[in-house]
Amino acid sequence: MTTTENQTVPAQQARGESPEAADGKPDEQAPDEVADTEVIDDPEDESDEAELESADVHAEEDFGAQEDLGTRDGFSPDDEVVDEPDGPDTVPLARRRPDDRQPYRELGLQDDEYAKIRDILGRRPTQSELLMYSIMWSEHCSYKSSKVHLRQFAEKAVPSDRLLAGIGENAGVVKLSDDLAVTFKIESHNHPSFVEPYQGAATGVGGIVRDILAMGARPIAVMDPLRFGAPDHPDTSRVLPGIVGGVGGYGNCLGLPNIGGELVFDPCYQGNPLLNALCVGVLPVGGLQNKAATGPGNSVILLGAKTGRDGIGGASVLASATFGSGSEARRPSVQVGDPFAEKLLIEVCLEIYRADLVVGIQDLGAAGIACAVTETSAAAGTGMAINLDTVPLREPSMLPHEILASESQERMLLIVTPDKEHTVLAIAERWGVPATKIGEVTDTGRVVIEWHGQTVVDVPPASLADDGPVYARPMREPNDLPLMRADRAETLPRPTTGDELRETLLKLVASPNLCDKSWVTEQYDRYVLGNTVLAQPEDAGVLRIDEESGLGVALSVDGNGRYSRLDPYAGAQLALAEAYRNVAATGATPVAVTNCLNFGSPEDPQVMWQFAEAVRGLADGCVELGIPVTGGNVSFYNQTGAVAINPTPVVGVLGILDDVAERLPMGLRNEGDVLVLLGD
Amino acid sequence: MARVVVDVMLKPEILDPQGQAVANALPRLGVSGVESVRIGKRIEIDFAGDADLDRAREIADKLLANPVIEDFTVRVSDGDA
Amino acid sequence: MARVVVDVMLKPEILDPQGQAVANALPRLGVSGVESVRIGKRIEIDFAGDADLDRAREIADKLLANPVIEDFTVRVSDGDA
Amino acid sequence: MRIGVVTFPGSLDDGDARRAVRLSGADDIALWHNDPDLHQVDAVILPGGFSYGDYLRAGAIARFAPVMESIVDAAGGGMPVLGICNGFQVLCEAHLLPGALVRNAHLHFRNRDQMLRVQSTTTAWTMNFTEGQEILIPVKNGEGRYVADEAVLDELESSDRVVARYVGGNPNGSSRDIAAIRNEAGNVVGIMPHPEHAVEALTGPSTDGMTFFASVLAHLGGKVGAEA
Ligand SMILES: Nc1ncnc2c1ncn2[C@@H]1O[C@H](COP(=O)(O)OP(=O)(O)O)[C@@H](O)[C@H]1O
Repeated sequence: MTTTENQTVPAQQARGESPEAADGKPDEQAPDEVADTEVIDDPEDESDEAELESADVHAEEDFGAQEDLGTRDGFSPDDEVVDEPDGPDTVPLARRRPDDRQPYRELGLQDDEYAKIRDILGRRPTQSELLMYSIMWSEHCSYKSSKVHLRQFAEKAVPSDRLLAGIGENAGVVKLSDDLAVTFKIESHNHPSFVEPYQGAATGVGGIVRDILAMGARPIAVMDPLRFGAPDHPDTSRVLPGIVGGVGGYGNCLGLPNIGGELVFDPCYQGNPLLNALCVGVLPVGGLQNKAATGPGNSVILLGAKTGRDGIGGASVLASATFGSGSEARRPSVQVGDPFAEKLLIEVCLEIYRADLVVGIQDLGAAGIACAVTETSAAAGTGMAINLDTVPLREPSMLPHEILASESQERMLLIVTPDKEHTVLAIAERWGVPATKIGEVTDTGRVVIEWHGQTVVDVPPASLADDGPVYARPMREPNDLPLMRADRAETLPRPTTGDELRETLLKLVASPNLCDKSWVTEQYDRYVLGNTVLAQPEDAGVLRIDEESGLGVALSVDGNGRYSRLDPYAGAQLALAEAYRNVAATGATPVAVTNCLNFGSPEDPQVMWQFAEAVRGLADGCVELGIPVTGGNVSFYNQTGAVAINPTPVVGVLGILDDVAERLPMGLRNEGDVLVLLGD
Repeated sequence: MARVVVDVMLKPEILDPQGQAVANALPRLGVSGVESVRIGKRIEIDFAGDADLDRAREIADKLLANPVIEDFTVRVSDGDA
Repeated sequence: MARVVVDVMLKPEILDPQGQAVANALPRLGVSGVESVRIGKRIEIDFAGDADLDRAREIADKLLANPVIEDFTVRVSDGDA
Repeated sequence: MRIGVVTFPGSLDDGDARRAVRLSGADDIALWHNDPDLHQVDAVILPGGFSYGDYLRAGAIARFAPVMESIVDAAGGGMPVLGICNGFQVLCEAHLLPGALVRNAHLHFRNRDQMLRVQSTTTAWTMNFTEGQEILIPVKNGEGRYVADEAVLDELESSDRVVARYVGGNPNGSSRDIAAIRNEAGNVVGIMPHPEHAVEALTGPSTDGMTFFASVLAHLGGKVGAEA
């Protein structure tokens, strides 16, 4: 649907609870084939179970609330049905005209999903509500196909006393010392980067940076694992310079050093390049922020750029489907990044954190305001009253559903107590960043949104944020796998003479996947902030965090789609092992894992099998190494027509160095040093 | 020799950070009364022979503008600039 | 509302690598007969009231163009683009 | 000794410049773009970054910041001013230095460790170098190609105002390999590469950048001594 992928994994989703499960209802989509595969093994330890139980209670509460709503909001058949001219759909209208045809399929919702929405609301959704559900319940916002697998990360996670926040938050947070913590995460922005490489990549970096910022951290570095098609394909010369330019253009302008990444060419990425971006940030241990909109009466403040018609693909479906105006040009689903605005946004947020002025904060990514207001109120179990007329717009003619779904970049949602509102607005003003109160936290348990004096949205927020559909999709080992596996490397001719060896070596050195990467890395600033201890061409980036003690972190991102194609379970573990080794080789102790899972369509059972295997492999590998997965991102539908990319789990590992002065660079240092080969 | 001018502007609904930065700077120069500033590209293509509008259009479409976010116009230079 | 267009081009003696890059790419698109390509900026200034050419010229001179490297022209938009 | 570092919205290397100042033994004073008060500093650094996003033209908007009026005045009175990268661009836009910095000839942002030859040691910021000394400091810019008309370039050369040149490859297509220039008096210097990123062995390719900061302290110390 929408092409933005910077969403977060709500706690419940990542743990894999689903309302269906809590309710004891069988999953309607339960596939026959899933039974044949041994995907979901659940070695739950006691602490995890406790967590699950409390979450179940939460889910039940939500259901109770929904039943009440049913009666409260149920439309009465006696209501007068009035034909009104085309215009924004309102809640009263939805009650009066229950049978309006709605373009839910065009918005990507299934019949049963639409029925569930009507059930939750006790009426048909308004246009705005329909759009909100369609986006929030989409694959990339709701993780509906991946949830059941991702919960292994939490279930199998080895306990760690360093973890201040794990899966379910915007990003995992790792304690470095009594005072300092770091947070890091990878995200994808694959599809937009194909459509408009420069802006797609730029806004991909912008999105992950805001995730890190939302945790209370100052972003301090980025990394960019990239995948492209064949180097000599004409379209690669459009996509590659654009993506690299966008990563550099945005990151450099934000003042974030780029400390590593990957550059891989393979024809399978021709129509579907991968732009994954990692950001790492540092925060005081006591400065962790969260997204819960607690405290009825608190102000809801929109901070940052004006809202425009960016990335609202869904809104254009509504426009053409319900207003029947075929003339309405399809809105571009591409957003343009403004790194300068983001730089200012960062400074404002950090100043606000330092003065302890916010109760809750959330970045705006996919589904913009719709997502931020429902996620923040769902996280707190509160409600919200929002007035869309107060939202600063780039185009005054925007309709309510467009305002709600807009993916305009460089915005944050703040929850602030009324006594601090003035100070927050003053700080924003000092940096020249727009900040506007758009509503209040309420105790109603409903998000109610008004536009031009009419109620256009009235929903229980958890139904969008947490209680989306969950699928255990059918899975099947790819047909061609046995054949591929039978075609073993041992059967290839080996170089036997010196000349042949020379030939092989030259071939390797010249191959685009192994050759010098400086054409790319030179476009990135690795010096800014003055704490980069290692960056390219090293295997891991190393950052100094504390100038006095020398405390620092090492980071590496790795992945290998070809290995994963042959064996996704082992492929994910190899990616993990490589990143772990790269970090360890600097002298750092690896402590935490993030990941970005780039796969084809989850509706293809063979892709779903690859996905399940990769997740299982990564989760098991983390148990083996004794470090937890703290967060990540799933990107499905990476395919051209029916052909999926190689399954590409990209794994990031973070390690700690007590003193970065002790780091080990990879170059040979002194003449006479002894070389030792470790392992086999 | 003939000159064709291609103007490439961001579509009206697309954010223009450059224009915005300039608009915000104007009050500091003592300039008021400006409602908005948009910044795009002006491209001058000099043909050896006659001005070839179709060719220029093709160049604009393939190389100079990304139709996803930008609109362009093509015209023979009338010496306006 | 009235629109003034400011066109800013690099002075002819200053190398325009962007224009050159486009010119060099043309043969690959099968386009020949282009002698040169220059890329500059087109800036649209919308005034709340009447188009104020003097004011626009002042803005261009102080801010939009750097006279060391660029020339500019200012005109009221005739809807040409 | 008090050395001010200006923060414009979009400045990025301001913290690094302040660190370098501290490491040189001076007090680092943060100056704010909107505040014309220079807070009794003895010298000013305009740091690297993308002031105001550098969207129109690098340095074009920053030139109009209130702090710049004070700096232009102070520079006229002999105060040492160093513009690094974006700061160099601002100095040119503010006409404290001649010429302009335009888009790199290869059209890309480029970050590499760069050899420079110091040509002029008669400036407040380079007096501790020896003439012809080769140093290694990072360069990183997208609009770092120095241009000026031939007459200006000739004049810069003949009056010893080319402070440093790129050696071992020109990273951006700068005219006559120019990496840094000075004004006539020698108190104002603009440099494209980043001395503040070469002040610690741990994080930089060398510590050659330190000499710029040591120079200005020597210059100021000498002046204070002379006045006393
Ligand atoms: N897209 C990229 N962004 C930033 N750094 C990159 C990127 N691609 C490669 N690098 C860096 O270039 C260096 C060489 O990369 P690579 O050859 O992939 O290393 P290796 O094969 O040893 O993992 C590494 O330091 C890596 O982090």
